[in-house]
Amino acid sequence: MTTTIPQQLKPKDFASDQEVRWCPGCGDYAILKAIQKTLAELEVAPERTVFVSGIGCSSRFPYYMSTYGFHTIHGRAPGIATGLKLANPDLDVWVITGDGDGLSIGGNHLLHVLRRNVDLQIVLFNNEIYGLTKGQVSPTSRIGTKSPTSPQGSIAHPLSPVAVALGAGARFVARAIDIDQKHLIEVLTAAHAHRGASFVEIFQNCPVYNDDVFHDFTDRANAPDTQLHVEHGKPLRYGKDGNRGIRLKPGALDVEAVVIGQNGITEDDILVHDQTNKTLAGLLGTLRPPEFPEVLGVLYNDPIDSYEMQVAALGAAGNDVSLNDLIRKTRTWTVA
Amino acid sequence: MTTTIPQQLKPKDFASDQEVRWCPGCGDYAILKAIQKTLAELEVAPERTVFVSGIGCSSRFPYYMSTYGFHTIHGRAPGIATGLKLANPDLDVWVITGDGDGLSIGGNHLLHVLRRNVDLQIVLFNNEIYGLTKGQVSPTSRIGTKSPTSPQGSIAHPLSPVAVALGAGARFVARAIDIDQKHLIEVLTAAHAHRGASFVEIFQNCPVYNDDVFHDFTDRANAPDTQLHVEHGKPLRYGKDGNRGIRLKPGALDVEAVVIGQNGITEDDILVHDQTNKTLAGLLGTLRPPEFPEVLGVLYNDPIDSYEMQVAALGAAGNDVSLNDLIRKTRTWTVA
Amino acid sequence: MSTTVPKTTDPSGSQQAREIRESVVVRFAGDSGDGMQMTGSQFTIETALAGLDLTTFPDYPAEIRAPVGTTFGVSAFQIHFGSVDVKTAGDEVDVLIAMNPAALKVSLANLSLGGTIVADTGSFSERNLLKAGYDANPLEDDTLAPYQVIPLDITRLTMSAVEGFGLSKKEALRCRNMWALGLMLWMYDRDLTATTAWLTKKFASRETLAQSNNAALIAGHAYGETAELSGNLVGYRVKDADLPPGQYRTITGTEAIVWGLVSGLRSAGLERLVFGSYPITPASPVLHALAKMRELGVYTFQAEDEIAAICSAIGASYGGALGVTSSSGPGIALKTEAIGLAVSVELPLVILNVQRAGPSTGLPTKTEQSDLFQAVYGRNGDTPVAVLAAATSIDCFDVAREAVRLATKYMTPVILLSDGYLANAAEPWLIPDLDALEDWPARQRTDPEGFQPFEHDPETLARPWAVPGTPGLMHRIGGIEKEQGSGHISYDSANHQAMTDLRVAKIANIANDIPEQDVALGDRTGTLALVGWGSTFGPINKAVEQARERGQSVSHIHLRYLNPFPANLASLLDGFEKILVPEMNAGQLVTMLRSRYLVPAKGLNKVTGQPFKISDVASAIDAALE
Amino acid sequence: MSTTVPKTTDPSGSQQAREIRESVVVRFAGDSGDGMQMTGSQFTIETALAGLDLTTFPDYPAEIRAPVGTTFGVSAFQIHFGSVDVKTAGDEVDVLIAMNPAALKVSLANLSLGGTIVADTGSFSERNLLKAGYDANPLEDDTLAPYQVIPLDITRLTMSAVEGFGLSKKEALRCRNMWALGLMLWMYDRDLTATTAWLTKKFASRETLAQSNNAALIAGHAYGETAELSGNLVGYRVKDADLPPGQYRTITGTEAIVWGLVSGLRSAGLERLVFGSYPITPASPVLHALAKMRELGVYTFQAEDEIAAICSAIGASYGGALGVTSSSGPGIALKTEAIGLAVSVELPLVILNVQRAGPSTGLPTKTEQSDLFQAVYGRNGDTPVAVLAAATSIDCFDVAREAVRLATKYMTPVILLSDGYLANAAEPWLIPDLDALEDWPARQRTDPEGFQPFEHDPETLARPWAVPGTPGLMHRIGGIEKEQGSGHISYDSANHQAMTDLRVAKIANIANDIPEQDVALGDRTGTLALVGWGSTFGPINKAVEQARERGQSVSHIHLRYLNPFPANLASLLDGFEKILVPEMNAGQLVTMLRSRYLVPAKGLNKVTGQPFKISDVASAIDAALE
Ligand SMILES: Cc1ncc(C[n+]2csc(CCOP(=O)(O)OP(=O)(O)O)c2C)c(N)n1
Ligand SMILES: Cc1ncc(C[n+]2csc(CCOP(=O)(O)OP(=O)(O)O)c2C)c(N)n1
Ligand code: SF4
Ligand code: SF4
Ligand SMILES: [Mg+2]
Ligand SMILES: [Mg+2]
Repeated sequence: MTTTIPQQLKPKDFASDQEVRWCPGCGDYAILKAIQKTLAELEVAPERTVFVSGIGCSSRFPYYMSTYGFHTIHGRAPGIATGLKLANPDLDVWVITGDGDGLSIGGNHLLHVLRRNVDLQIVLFNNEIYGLTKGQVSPTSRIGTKSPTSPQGSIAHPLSPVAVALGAGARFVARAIDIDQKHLIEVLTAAHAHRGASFVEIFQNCPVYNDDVFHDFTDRANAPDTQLHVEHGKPLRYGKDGNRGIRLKPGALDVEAVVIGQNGITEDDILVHDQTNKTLAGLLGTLRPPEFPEVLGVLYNDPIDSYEMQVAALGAAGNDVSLNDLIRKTRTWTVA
Repeated sequence: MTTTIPQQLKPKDFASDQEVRWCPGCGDYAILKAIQKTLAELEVAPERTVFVSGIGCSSRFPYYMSTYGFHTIHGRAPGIATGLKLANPDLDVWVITGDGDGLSIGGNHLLHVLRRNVDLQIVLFNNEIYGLTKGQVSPTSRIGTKSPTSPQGSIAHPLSPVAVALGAGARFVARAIDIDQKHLIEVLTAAHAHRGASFVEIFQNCPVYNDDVFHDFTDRANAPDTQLHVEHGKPLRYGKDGNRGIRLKPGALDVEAVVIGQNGITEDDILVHDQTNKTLAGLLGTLRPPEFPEVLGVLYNDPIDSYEMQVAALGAAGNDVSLNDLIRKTRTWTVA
Repeated sequence: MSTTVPKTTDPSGSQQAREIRESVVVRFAGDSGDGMQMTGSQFTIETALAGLDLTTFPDYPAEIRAPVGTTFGVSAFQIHFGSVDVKTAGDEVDVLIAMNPAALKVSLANLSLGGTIVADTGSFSERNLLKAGYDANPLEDDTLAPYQVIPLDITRLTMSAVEGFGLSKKEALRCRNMWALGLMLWMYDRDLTATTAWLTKKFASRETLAQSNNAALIAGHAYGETAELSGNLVGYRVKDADLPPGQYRTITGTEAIVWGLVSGLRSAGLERLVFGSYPITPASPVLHALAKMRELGVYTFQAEDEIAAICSAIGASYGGALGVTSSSGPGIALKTEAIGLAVSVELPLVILNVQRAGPSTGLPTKTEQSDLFQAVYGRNGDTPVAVLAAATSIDCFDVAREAVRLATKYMTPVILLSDGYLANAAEPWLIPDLDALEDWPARQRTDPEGFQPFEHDPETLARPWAVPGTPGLMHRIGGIEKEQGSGHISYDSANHQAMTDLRVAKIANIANDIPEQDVALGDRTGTLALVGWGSTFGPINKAVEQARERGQSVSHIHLRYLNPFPANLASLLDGFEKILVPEMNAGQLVTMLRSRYLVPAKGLNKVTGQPFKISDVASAIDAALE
Repeated sequence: MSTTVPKTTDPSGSQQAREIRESVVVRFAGDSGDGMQMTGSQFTIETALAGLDLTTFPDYPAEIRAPVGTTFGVSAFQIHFGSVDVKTAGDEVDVLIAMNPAALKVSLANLSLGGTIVADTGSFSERNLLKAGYDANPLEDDTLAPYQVIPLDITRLTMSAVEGFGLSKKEALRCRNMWALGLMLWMYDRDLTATTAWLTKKFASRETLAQSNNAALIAGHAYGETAELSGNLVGYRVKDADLPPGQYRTITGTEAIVWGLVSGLRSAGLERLVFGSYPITPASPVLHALAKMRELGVYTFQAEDEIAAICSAIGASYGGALGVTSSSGPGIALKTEAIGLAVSVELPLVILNVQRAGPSTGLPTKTEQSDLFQAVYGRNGDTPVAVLAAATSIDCFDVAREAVRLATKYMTPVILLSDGYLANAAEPWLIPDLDALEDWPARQRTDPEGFQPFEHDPETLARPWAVPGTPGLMHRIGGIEKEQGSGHISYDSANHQAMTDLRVAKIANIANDIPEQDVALGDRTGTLALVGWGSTFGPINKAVEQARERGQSVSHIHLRYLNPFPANLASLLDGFEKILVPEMNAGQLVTMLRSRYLVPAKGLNKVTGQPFKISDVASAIDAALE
């Protein structure tokens, strides 16, 4: 396929002509901006780019992009996206989903698209609530969350999107915050570069139904002490003064938060991030403030052949295959 | 509820009058026997015991028990079982499922019943194939598995039931082999004792469509070297001579197989099984022969309040609640 | 909190001059943030307290919180009230309160020619006009020539009324709705007492807000009185309706379903109702309401999807509780496989479908009744279930009870059809004595003697409800065909025929246990019968009433039972020369009637996401009788 | 591998004495392990090679591998062959080969009075009799008095025939089926050459097995010859049928669907067919067959469930490939929400339903046609799709092609109904020249000029197929209602009405693009019309043929198009006084015909998991004409 990019597109060139209809202050706006910027920076061809979504506030996303877009049905975007890539593996396909869309009704499809490693960027907007249907608890809502369906507080234990993705066998798992544009774009860029299914959880604020549920680590004032941005090969350090870090708990399969210079801890004690260590990714995914920082960035990135590559390896259509021959490749007889 | 057990029931008292219709040599027979034995040993009341299953060879299970039983539809047993427990939390409910039923069409329900921690014993018969529909690959089938739907060999990466269960937040995860009756009964007994959702994967041989797919560790001759039976608080040792074991890889979040007496390894180096360490459970679940033994037994067991307990804590029906009063607890007016 | 309404209001001083109206439709429209729902509800209460009949319909925006001032952010509340039987939310709006240009813009289509517009000129800024898509100010050109426009700077009037309470500008502006309410209460000669009391309670923790809102309310009311005296405004009087005496409340279809289910649970003598559901517009509010009813034995379960939701309900019924599930069209689609299971294992189950406009995601916030085919025919195999539909918000109560009765008596799934209109529309309801309603205790088997799980009662054709936990009744059930009697798996040909016949006969037999079909209005024979179902009741009934007043030979037949049809429906239809079936779909009941009775029924079909207007039906009657 | 069949077989020596038969039904029945399917297939080949018309039907056990000797482990293969047009697998069995007591037991019900039983006495051990549930040996009491029993110790005869090949006992016993085949080939005067060649090829890697099986085959054949000479056995002769000349193969419904789809793909000029499916009986074999066709551009995808399966097909069609999905009733139920999406976004999609007996899990291995309602009505909203059904195994080819044509031309889902009977039944097929079939290239939009994603072609009412990857056509689609033309989300009332009308009209309009309905047999007017659809074609057609021979005024109308109906169907039905609709369900097409045409059609309904017998239909014809 030949694609001509007549001129370099700007982020706004990736915006469609449709009025954006999220609530004022919704975190989705920031994500929209970040994705438009990412696409512009990556210089992708809009006609080869497709956004496929389910149903939810987050899933309205495709309408606001000037690329191809398919707003499908609740939870089913992964199936649609898989079929699309089987029809045309050359397309660059993003799946946009929410915590309800992707982990409640669509949990199974997420599981399977990840295990199959279909080459997609799967972006889950996690606001820990059902926005579109007016504020019911979602599978990521915390115990005790009050909502129309849990007036006494939610009792079901929340799922960790990262744990689910790793449990499904995902090969790329990352995490970012809606309002941290720079970091979000870095993460999305890494996700795009990964061949195979890339899973990105974005903490997204829903000011209407679950305002500031992430404030313990998204609050900018405390961010240095409550966020740890991982980088492959770099020590797991954070803190206003850069002297805090994560180290292996001696003799145990566990980690702990430490301060360099305290209790004899030195720089060398700090664990170095290895994005190919799944056990580490799993552990980092469970750390929560205040005891730990919230760990953000590419937790796991260990690519293997994508589904598309495997499918292609099974062979393609032969140009010279005659149906007339093939249909006769069985016991036949001729009546004279 | 008062329950009278007139006399101690024997395993065969838990067998129904229906002719068992699995293929000769199917691993399901051994599991049936083990469960009947377990129930007899536990002296459960048959009228309080219910087996709920989906669809598959494995899911025919309830028909062969003299307890209550519900053979439902494909993949949906967890939903039915949850409703059943909401109706009557006193029932002792087992969910029987297969790798297709529980991890393909029913994957999402499994995820959610585990995260909710509904007090059920969920037993997944994993034969890494669809038995009932004549041998297609399942989500646990290995890459390269040839089947009617994968004539060139399967390309999708298999799910690990243990990884999925842990990813979902399961609080009890165990593994056993169909033909190892003694160990299987131990595991089932522990699952039964656990309040909350207990997940048990049983490696089950399907001689017709996937014969001996587990032979690398189920082969009795090599079992001591290829199986490690974990016990909480006991070192992770195995091997014909009992001198093999698992230790932490120094300085890394990983484990390795070692031999006591070689390379300076002593008994003290061997990791002690901690069934409350989820990271350890996750790692043990990934170990595979020949480099490692297959780890069997209760990998993880860290109980918290069950769904039923949480539901009960929200309050019960009041005997003295008057509908007539309640329906008038709003703005009313009287026309004279 | 109950107030007694005197049977007649004595006209006081100024009222004597007022114009008399039989019924009026008022629509409060503003931005989502303008508090129109609250305003409308409060106007409703005052209207109800005055002894009028009424129907209300809130019209929410599809968006959660659309940007301020946009047309898609308009939230409206419509009330139709009168001294006569009020059965619809009104064909056309008589009085429109437009709190901003966008509200004016989207509401004009439904305003009657010559209708009144009260517009807050203070909000008609250039910016707001632009957002609403107006090039020029419609208050200043002849756009509104066909209407009576009352331009009032409600913004300024409110600001000055609340001056001195120390409110922020935002808080002060939020009182505009109370000013408007005060004016409308004056216009229809209503009391303010209840509203003042309500404000006090509502803002109990912030007294200033209570006081300032009340000040705005009074200011609006006072403005009316002054303007009336000066001849600038006209007040109206609507006499009270002749409502039967007793205690009333307003009730929406959602509330009526909830109370009907809970009351049905009691009548069936069951302890638990397990409600497995998954949120979806417009069905979720039923789940929300039931979630607060644990003390009545209600256990709600927000499942991971609609399939798990219905399965939990089936599991609950298996366990001896009343299993109920709810959704709207797309979610019901997902439940159809499991409905088949419930039919096959013969367990009670109530399935509520609050219909919305389709196909697919369609128009989630708009009403339609296009899931009748799905309810009656939408399953694999020969899989009959009972199907009922509610006619009005109040009717939802009875129909929900009836669904529980049939499900438990016949051991069958029952589909209960409501829709987005009924869910939200409110009516005044003469509250029945719930303790005096008929009981029909569900029978659960306990006797092991001769127990056969699939032996059917000769009268009801129901199998015994044998619940896990019961000693001596252990048995296995499943979705594979079962041998009659034993319930064992059976691949036998004759047995499958017999079981299929039994399932068909069981549902058909319900026709003998339901009331004979009567006309809702008119004679039992005549030229034309309008046959309806569901929420079209109001407009059809009114249109027939009006036609009959004009001397047309037309009757209204309204079906609550859609499967099976009442036993006498054939003969009733026989009495009419023509049959017209108005439906908010492309023609579903009409198809069923034609196939069943071979009557040349014709459809009157409207699929706009909006209820029928009385005039839509009236024109169709005229055309049919031509 | 092709063999030429001489137009007439010259009767040779012994054949002259043979009794002549027009058509015969033979049933091979034995344990699952006895190789009955293979035996039957080979008998079929020899029969086809002899120039006869035939229909075969394999009858597998529901269990995967039931315990040896049990009735539920019986596997049978039935073949109906004749010199005349053979259209069913046969009402009754003329000759039953029973390889063990269980096989005898389950097959007796269908054996004609006076029919022949060849029983292997060697397998009638006490143990086997017990397993089959016989108290006494039926060969030794008068159980079989109504039949002609030929007891033969096939076990012993086989053992001695293969002596000397050094086989294990198990291997030797496995040759019993070849002995029985040899005998039957003798009985119907068939050649052994093809079978010998096939054995050689099959056991190419184990020559002893080839030789021993061949020895058993020859021994069985020789046994017949000897016994005939001694007068103990009679041979028959069935003349060849007058089949049109050309190259033939046998084809099952499954195979015909597969080839129809692939051929349709070519005719549509598309490169890829994406087949998203999830295994389910009896639909899986289509997936299995397509999984081997990558070289033809077929991409199969075994999804995690039926929902993902159909979604992958929709995604593929969106991406410009031909999206196809398949299942059976319970799986189709799960797809209904997504079918609604495909209707709403107007994408091509073929949905294959290989029906099985329901409701719920039902009888997965038995046939039924009870998913017609589901196909036509089984969705939320007003959501019309095209529905086609195949009449015979061969017809599956044409119908599959037609489904592809309609889906791509009209941008619509098309439901294709087959069933468990058709899937497995085989017929001889005069292979068409696939390159000579009509092409109807699908049009995909590439021109950005004036592109509007929801602008509909005035003739077909199809929207443009604009595929991601195409420069300049970027647009967004979804399941929310779309504005006509632009495709933007639209909550507008009039637009929703227009779009609903358009969707209805688009499907209705297909009636103008399909052949006029003709009678399948008989006059175009008369007393009685039998109207059928799907796999009931054979028995209805034969029953009508026989009735007409008896002088009854009856015609056969067979519908391929179930939605929309052919445009002239009304007038065709008008020509008959009575209409009878035989269906393997509780009355579905009959309901549709009654509502559409207001004709007093009556149903003839059979729900036993078994196809109609010609005699079932014949009696109903008699009753209708009484
Ligand atoms: C089959 C079906 N069931 C339910 C719904 C209703 N529904 C729409 S969005 C949604 C939840 C959305 O939550 P999430 O994915 O977290 O998205 P958010 O709105 O929070 O961005 C639900 C339940 C639907 N549209 N379709
Ligand atoms: C809705 C639906 N889809 C598909 C099927 C067909 N089906 C029955 S069992 C099965 C797979 C069973 O595999 P597994 O759970 O591994 O059980 P096993 O037979 O191997 O024990 C499938 C696909 C069905 N019964 N229902
Ligand atoms: S409801 Fe929440 S998530 Fe949805 S648009 Fe509004 S703020 Fe955003
Ligand atoms: S097919 Fe496999 S799993 Fe099923 S009964 Fe037979 S041996 Fe067991
Ligand atoms: Mg959300
Ligand atoms: Mg399996």
